[in-house]
Amino acid sequence: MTVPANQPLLEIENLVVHFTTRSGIVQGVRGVNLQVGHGETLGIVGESGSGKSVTVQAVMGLITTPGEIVSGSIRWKGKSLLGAGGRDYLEKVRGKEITMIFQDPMTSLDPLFTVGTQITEVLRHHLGMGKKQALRRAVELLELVDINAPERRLQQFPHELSGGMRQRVMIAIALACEPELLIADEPTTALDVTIQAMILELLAELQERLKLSVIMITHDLGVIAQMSHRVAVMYAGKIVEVGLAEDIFERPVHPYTQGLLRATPRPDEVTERMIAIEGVPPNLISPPPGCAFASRCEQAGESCGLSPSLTVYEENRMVSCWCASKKQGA
Amino acid sequence: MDAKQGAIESGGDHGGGRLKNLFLELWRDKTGFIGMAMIAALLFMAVAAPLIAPHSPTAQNLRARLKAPVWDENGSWNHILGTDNLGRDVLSRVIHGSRVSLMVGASVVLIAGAFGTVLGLLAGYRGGRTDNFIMRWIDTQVAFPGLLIALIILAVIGPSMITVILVLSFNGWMVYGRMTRGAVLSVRQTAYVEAAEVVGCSGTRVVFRHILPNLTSPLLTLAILEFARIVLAEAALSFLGMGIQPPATSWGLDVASGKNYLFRAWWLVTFPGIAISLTVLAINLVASWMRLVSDPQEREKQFARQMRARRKRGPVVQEASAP
Amino acid sequence: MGRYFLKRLWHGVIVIFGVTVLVFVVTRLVGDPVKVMLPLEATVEQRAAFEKELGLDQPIAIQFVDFMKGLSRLDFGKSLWQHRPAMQIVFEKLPLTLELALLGIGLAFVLAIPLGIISALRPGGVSDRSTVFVSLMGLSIPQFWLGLLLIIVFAVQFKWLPTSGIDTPAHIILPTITMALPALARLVMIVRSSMIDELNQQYVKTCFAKGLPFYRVVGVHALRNAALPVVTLTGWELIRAVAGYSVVVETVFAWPGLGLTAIQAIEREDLILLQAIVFTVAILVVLINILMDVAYKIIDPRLKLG
Amino acid sequence: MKTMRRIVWISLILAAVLFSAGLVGAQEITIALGSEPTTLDPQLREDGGERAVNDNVYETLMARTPDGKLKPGLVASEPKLVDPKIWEVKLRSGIKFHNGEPFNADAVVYSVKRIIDKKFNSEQISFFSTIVDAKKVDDLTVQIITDGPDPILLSRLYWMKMVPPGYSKDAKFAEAPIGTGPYKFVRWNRGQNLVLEANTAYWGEVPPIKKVTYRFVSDAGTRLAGLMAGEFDVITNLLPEFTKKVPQAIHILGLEHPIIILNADAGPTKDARVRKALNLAVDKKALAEGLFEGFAQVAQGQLLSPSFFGFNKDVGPYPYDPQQAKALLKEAGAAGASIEIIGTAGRWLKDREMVEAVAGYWEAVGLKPKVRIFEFNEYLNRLFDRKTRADAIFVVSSNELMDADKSFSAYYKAGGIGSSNTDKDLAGLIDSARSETDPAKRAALYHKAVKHTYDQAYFVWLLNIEDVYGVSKRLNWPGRVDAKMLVSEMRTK
Repeated sequence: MTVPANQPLLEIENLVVHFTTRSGIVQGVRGVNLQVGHGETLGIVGESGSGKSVTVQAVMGLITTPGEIVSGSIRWKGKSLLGAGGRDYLEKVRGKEITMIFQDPMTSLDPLFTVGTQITEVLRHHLGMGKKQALRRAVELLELVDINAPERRLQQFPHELSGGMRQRVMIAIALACEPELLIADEPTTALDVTIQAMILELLAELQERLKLSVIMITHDLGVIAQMSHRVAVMYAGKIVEVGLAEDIFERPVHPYTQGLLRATPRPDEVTERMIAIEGVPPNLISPPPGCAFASRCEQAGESCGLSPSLTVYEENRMVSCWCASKKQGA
Repeated sequence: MDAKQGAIESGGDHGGGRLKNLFLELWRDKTGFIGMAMIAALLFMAVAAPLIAPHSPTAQNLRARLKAPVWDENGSWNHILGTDNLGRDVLSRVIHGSRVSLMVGASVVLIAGAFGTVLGLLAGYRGGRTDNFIMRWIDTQVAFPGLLIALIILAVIGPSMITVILVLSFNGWMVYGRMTRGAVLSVRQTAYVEAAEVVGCSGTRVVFRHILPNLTSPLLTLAILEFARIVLAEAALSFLGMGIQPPATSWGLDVASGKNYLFRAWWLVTFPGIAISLTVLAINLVASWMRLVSDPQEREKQFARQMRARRKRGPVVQEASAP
Repeated sequence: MGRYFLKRLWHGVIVIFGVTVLVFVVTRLVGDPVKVMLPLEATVEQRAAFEKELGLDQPIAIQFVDFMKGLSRLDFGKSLWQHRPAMQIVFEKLPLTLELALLGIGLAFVLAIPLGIISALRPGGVSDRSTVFVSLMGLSIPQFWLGLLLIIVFAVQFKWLPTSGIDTPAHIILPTITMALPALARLVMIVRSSMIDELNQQYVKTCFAKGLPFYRVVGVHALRNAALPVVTLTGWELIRAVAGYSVVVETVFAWPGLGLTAIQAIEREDLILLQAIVFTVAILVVLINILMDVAYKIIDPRLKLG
Repeated sequence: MKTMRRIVWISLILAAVLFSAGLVGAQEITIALGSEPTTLDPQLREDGGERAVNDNVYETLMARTPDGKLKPGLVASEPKLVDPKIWEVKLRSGIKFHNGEPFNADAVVYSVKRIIDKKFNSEQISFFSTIVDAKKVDDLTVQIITDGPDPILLSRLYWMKMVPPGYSKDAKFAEAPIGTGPYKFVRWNRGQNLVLEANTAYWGEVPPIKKVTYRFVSDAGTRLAGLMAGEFDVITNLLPEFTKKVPQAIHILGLEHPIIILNADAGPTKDARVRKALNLAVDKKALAEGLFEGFAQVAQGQLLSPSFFGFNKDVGPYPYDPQQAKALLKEAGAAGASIEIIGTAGRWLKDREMVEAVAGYWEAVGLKPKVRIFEFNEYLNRLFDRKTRADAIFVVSSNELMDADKSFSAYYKAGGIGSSNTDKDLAGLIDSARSETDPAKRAALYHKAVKHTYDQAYFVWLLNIEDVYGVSKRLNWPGRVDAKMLVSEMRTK
């Protein structure tokens, strides 16, 4: 199904996801709007618990009890992935057109199946490949992700590989059916720095070569800077600012984004002590009315009592903050 | 749920709050509560048997033999659950029988469970010669006829409840051993066990702090299954004259001696049988509750499912495709 | 792999030899067969003469030597109770017990997997609660009560099936069900509890993310990871069924298997028949154990076999 | 028209089938036994299962009528005592074994020698311990020599089965029996069934039932289910509770006597008043009516049934008189005495229940009974323990020879295998009775022994249990006192 060039690949509108817990309903995601275009890498950054993982898991239909998608829509190539019709469509595209890699490579692979099986089963299910053909493709995939001696690797089990190699296998699985969107949910958090750099470099190169759209979830601004074209900053279940990566890093508009950048060491600038953002992210069981960041925001005013919505601040930049829009207005 | 309540909840437990918290937890999970209440009732019944039993379990009256329960046409309120082959009151015998059955069931599960689990852990964790030795010991003992062991212990100690407990424990630990060893072998390879060792935990610490805790659910389940089997096994031994001696009685013994009356007096077997089933059910409810409490992730999922089931009548909510 | 088998078989031989000798010593110490065989009123002299004839009055050492000679030729001598070679009795009875055990436990295993999985998919749901409840009832019901109930309903009331005996294939249906139900109840509980654990694992989420069909994720990936405790319990049920714990089923259905014979041999203190039975059962137990370890290896390649 | 023809056809076929089934059915019966024979050698084992089958295949020199009276079997006339130690037996002529071997003096001599031979090690030896030899006089006359005067030799000859000299040496003898009886052996599928068929060349009246199949079902409930499902025609050891569920319940006073042996030499039971009290305390009628649903009779204060030789009509049961029991106990200063009573479970019919019931009655008169139910082997140790005798031992004695000598020498006589008294003159009475050849004098001696034991209350006499059989509607069989299931006495309606 060919998609008109300007229509985004993935559209998420007013997505709301709640978690029923003993101590009350946790509003993990409180109305997220996102788009991902062709061949574009969108970085989603935010402290842990900001709802970034939940959003992408909602896309992949991995939200299970106690979580549930309360409202909102997720469309892939214009067609909804939610609701009765959506489920069958999701099952067709999931793992084929949209794929995902997870944070902890140690537990993401099935310990009792060989690497070969875990790659070929995707190929045989989605593309109906024969056994030999799938194995040949699997070897290509392992070479694609820079794994040495791929034939031997196919017979090995996950416990025989290092963390980095297992993540590469995950990537190989994700790329098996030449997906159009790869979602990476904090792919390098569990790895040490050297491996992290190699994996990111690999992802960037693959994204370039395969004209792949990528959603990179992370809490590490360094990873975002290195990888993404556009960046969305999430806070307390909402997107507070989205824009081109360079712009965001040069001129952060939303106070939270500014605080984040101030709190992150920058190799190219020598700054005195880093300034942490005071206070703690709000309890999402009963989120404060209005702007969630108000309690920690220096520029907070009375208008912050009303909850701001994501409005266009300038070309390619949207912000969800009254003070910011006033500044732009003034 | 106002915010304050939320805060206490997430504020973590501290001292006195722990017990209150546990009870609160129990109250919220109805099945666990029912299970605990049933067990409390059973224990009370066992302890206060002489007080609450309408008749003495050994008072016999051959004339009033094999009377049907009260709801039968010739039943009487004097013997609510009817009388047995010697005219003794079935209800009183079930109440008194709880003592032996609960005692034997619990102690055998504990002894056999502990012994088997420790050896299983040792075999699985140490591997090599220890594993071989313990596994061969298990094979030998499984092949050895249980009844013969019973005869030996009987010859030494003579028939009593202790004999039954020893015999059943001696014949019953192997399954725990095997189950634990199997589980330890697979867990042995996981990262966190290697990590614990690297950090320098001593062998026993690794085994008991790291490996044992996540064996709880299969072991707990196994303990429940074994409890039911043991209570019935006690019957076979006692009926053959190796276990408890009159006037003491047990559920299993009543089931066994009621066996031949199945066609004539169905209630002799049925009521002790029901007592055994209820006990097993109660223990299972509590055990599954304990498993929930010890596994927060599962607990939340369970709670959410209940809430959604209740809200099913409310606005239909789209549910994700995964289970 | 071959070397491992040899080692296990060698261990098996030790176990079998160990059990046989153990039983020999114990029965000679505890048992006094003559007492049980002669009618109550037989006089002391008659008992002494009878004992001399059977060679039971000789010192244990000599009896042990004869026993060892016999063992080498797999000849345990004549059963005291049935007056014919003990091994002949065992070979006559063993297939019946094996048939019942394999069918019964096999049926339980085959039914337990789907039931356990369905329960594990909706823990706390209606189907889960009812399965758990029925299973708990199933394993608390005494087997003889279950057996007689089946006979009354299907053989006496409806006359669809024979009450007891082994004449036609139809004869095995009710005993198999009676053998299977308690084992099924136990297996369902274990399948359920370990499947619940596995379905919470991260790799299950990955499988769904890979877009694999539901039956493959649950039935292949999760089930294989959950299989270890299930194999253990199945093996244990099979051993118990073979090692003579199936006496109740064999008694109620007049199924002339090894279980009933073993108990009668002990009651009649037929030491020779008992030796033969224990020897055969030991071989079976060792074989089942080896099969179980092999099954472990197949399921979980990480296991380094001892 | 066509339908009419079809209906006629169908009814014809149906009639034929029913008729043949009926015919065949009528002539074929199935008997369910509690245990499978271990061997079919009639002289080797003491095995109920084997006896049930071989009673129809083999015959004995003497026989008994259904109500227990001795009558000539294979003998032409009742054997005569030609010398205190020699009995002369005249045989019937023209009798053959199933395989054609002739039944004559040689066969009898061979059979006698075979069973008393120490090498043969027969478990029935205790029935024939007095016989030392047998000699052939002529083709139809045999002399049997005993080690001393043996008044109950005739009963012993009623128990000894005659075997074919030739074929009995064959290895297959224990698997495929050959006798002279009304039924011939057909086949034995071990664990499954055993089939006999009528012996058309039988010397006596050829039995009406053509074929009998024996099935082996150890569980009482399953035997009953089989009878109710119409699979069996006769089931043995029917529990008293099931009698209401069966088409016909045949019950007849049997050989089994549950009794409690009291220790007359030590412990609280040393005092005769205590022993009497123990008898008076037990309501034996309630036991018979309640526990056995009326299928048992109160024992007559002696270890004998009315049809046994030596039965003393003048001695009746101790009445049920708890008050007198209490008085006697107080008088003997044993009001709250603790009495240990040893019993078994699952060995004899309702053994455990009887012990618990008796203990209940003793408790009701103020005693403290200590019930010890033992596994059978453990129980036997205590029964045969000569040194320390328990206060009270429950035992069920069954006397196949239906003569006082067997049970009295085991339980009444001091030094007997299960006796708990050292009463010299009682022992003297029993010994002299054994060597007394005149039946009248011998009976008188036993009567004295019975009276003496009754007065001393060496035992608590309980019941005489009836043998109860479940029988299908179509079978007619009155049952026998000696518990033998002779198929030749069975008729199908």
